[in-house]
Amino acid sequence: MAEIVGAYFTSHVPAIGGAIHKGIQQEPYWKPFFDGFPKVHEWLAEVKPTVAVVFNNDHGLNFFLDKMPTFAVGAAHEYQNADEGWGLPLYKPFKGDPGLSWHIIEQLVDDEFDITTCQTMLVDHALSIPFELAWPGVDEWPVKLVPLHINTVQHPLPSAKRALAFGRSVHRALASWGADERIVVIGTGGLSHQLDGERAGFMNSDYDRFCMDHLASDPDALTKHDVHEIVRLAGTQGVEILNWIAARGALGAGAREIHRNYHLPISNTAAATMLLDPA
Amino acid sequence: MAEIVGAYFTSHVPAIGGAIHKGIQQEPYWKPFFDGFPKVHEWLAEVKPTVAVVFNNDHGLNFFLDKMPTFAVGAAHEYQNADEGWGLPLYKPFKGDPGLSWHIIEQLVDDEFDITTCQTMLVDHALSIPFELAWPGVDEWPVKLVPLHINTVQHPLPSAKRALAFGRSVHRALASWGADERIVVIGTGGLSHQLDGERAGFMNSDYDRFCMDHLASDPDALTKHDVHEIVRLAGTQGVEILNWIAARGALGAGAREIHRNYHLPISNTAAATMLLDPA
Amino acid sequence: MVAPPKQPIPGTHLFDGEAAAKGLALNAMCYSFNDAANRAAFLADEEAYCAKYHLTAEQRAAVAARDVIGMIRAGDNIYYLAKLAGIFGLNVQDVGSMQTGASLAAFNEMLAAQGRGETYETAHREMTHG
Amino acid sequence: MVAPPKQPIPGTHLFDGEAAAKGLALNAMCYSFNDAANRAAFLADEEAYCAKYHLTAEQRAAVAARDVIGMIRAGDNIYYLAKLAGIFGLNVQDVGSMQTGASLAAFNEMLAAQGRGETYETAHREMTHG
Ligand SMILES: [Fe+3]
Ligand SMILES: [Fe+3]
Repeated sequence: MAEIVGAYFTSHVPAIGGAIHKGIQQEPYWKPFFDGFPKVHEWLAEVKPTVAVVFNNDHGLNFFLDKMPTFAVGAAHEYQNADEGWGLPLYKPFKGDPGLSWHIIEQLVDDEFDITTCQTMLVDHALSIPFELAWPGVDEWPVKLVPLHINTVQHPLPSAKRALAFGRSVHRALASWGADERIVVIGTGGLSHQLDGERAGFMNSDYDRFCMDHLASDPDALTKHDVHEIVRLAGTQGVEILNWIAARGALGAGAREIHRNYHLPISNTAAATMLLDPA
Repeated sequence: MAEIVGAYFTSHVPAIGGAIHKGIQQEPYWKPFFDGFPKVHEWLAEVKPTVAVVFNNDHGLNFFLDKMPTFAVGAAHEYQNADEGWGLPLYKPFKGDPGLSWHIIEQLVDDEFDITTCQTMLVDHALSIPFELAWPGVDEWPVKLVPLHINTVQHPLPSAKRALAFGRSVHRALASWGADERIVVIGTGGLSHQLDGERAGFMNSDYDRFCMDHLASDPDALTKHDVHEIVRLAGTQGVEILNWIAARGALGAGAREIHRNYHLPISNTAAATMLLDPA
Repeated sequence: MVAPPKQPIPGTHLFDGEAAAKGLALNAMCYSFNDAANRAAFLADEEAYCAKYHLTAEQRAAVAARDVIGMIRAGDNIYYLAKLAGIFGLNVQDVGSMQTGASLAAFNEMLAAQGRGETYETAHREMTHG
Repeated sequence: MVAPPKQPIPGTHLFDGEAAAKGLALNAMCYSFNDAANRAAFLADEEAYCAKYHLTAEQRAAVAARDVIGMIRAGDNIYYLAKLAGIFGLNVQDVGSMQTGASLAAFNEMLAAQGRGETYETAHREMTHG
């Protein structure tokens, strides 16, 4: 049987990729953010995951408005990173785990989630940057990947309540997966930030702390705000907290916070990194 | 406020389009099927719909396995028919009703349906043939269109119970639509047929009659079979009954059967046409 | 927990995740046949066209042999397959005849028999055993 | 019945159905910029490239003027817009400065002030009124 070894959460701001590319992680602007990662590396070395189940959101690379899913599940043998329009260097390909993908898909449809399945799927910085932060400079990613996508682009978005239920359904699938794998759950994006509109530059550390304080112990607390309220509190792109909420659901009922780093600003974003153990 | 004027159901076998194209509706093979339509034309002339909300399934024209949604909702200004690979003549374009589409989308997401939204969408014979049967030879379709797609291609499919709930959520949207429209609900496809495998040619009039007998009075009876059981009873493509079940949900709680025609075979299919009034 | 696997349905190949994963290359090729230019390219050079889509050996052999059941076993979905069948000028009765091993006339008679009220089982038995 | 419309959030343009319907042409053009060849084609002949995507007059004017808020008002989504901004060499601080009407330095200072523990409201007030 598979074992869920824990959950890793991090912001995925594109500029982080730029900083890594330039090797300026120790410069004063970046150090407080990258200082959150030695602990992540230690933890990963200890829990030794073999598969990553990643909740993230596409930023206009794989999905367009012709077919914009609420929830999508990748079921590919391999996932490629691709140019997002900025001509940045591409990340290594990601090996898939189609068996686990289809097992999750069966569970989700059985639990009445109306997912879109993707036998081919490009992944963007929302996935590649958390991987590069977790396993910097490796020749090959040490985990297989099942990517799950949540619509944070076009309203109506799924509610936080629905996102948590989605994650909990994924948990049921992971808990019954027969393969001998060590599964790390990953949630990416956030925390508070707003890129568009006259309120661009908005961040809100009060709300961010509320989310981080309740993530392990009481994730249902994060579902008391509807999406409109989350936009008000977290910013238009701060709705990426939905990825964290779903990932928290996938970890299982109990959880214990073992690491937290929070620093702002990183680009226009309040950046955070957390680790949770199952409990 | 909008009014739901009733529901129209019909099979959508591609060969029907061929028969219309050749003008052979009165030949012995085709007459028993087309004899079901004068009553449909009378009824439409009487209830005068201005918008059609159509539950149907794509057959590999608009959706591929890279992004295969469970439920999709069109939100385009116009929908085009296109070559499905057989080089057949194309049908006229279909005018959309994006306002109603987005109203339905808001309701569905509010009711926790995880839909895929489509601002552009090609429609295939599952939509064009029921339109041509309803309004033969018109210069322009007399109704605007909101197309809804249900996955009947790739298992796991949504359950009949989920399809009925999906339709009922659409009903809530239609019942609260403020525009002065007359809405006809349409369900297409089926009834029993199987195109693939050594059981190709399978039909089952007992199950088809069970579905038709309960459609108006007790649609929940159709949800007692899981999808696997429906495949067994109706054939691999007979699962298109999901479109009928969802459309029945969208009509509203009460319904009265006012017309039924059933004839087999049409191509490999047990073909049926029904009209229901709201009750 | 997902319900335990269902009883197989005789003569029926569910297009599920396993089939979809297996059939992706062939389905992608068949999906391309919505475009008339691609149909022409296939007809002009079948070998090159199949190579472009990286069909598996099993898929290539089934296509070369016009073996419909072979394509289904190799993960093709009937809706995509129908577009390839269209290139060969085959309709769904032809495809039915090929899959059941019956002549086209016998397959059509099996359909017609169901239209006269026979069950599929009876009509199928008559088709198979004359 | 869907909940009644929410209170607007100041300075915030939700990318909802209305915006998505309005912005489709512009978003389609921006989505095309994932491809380097399309970025080059836009730079080589902006007028022709915009014409190919049938931008509305409002959208074309906003693009011509590099008016980010104008593009958002015309239905552009920030994630697609960011790809166009990339062509112009603008990062998200540049885009923030353009939308807030503050200088780039003042916008960056507003972000940094939040990093020092000021609320957005305070930092924003300082940015606006010096
Ligand atoms: Fe993001
Ligand atoms: Fe069909």
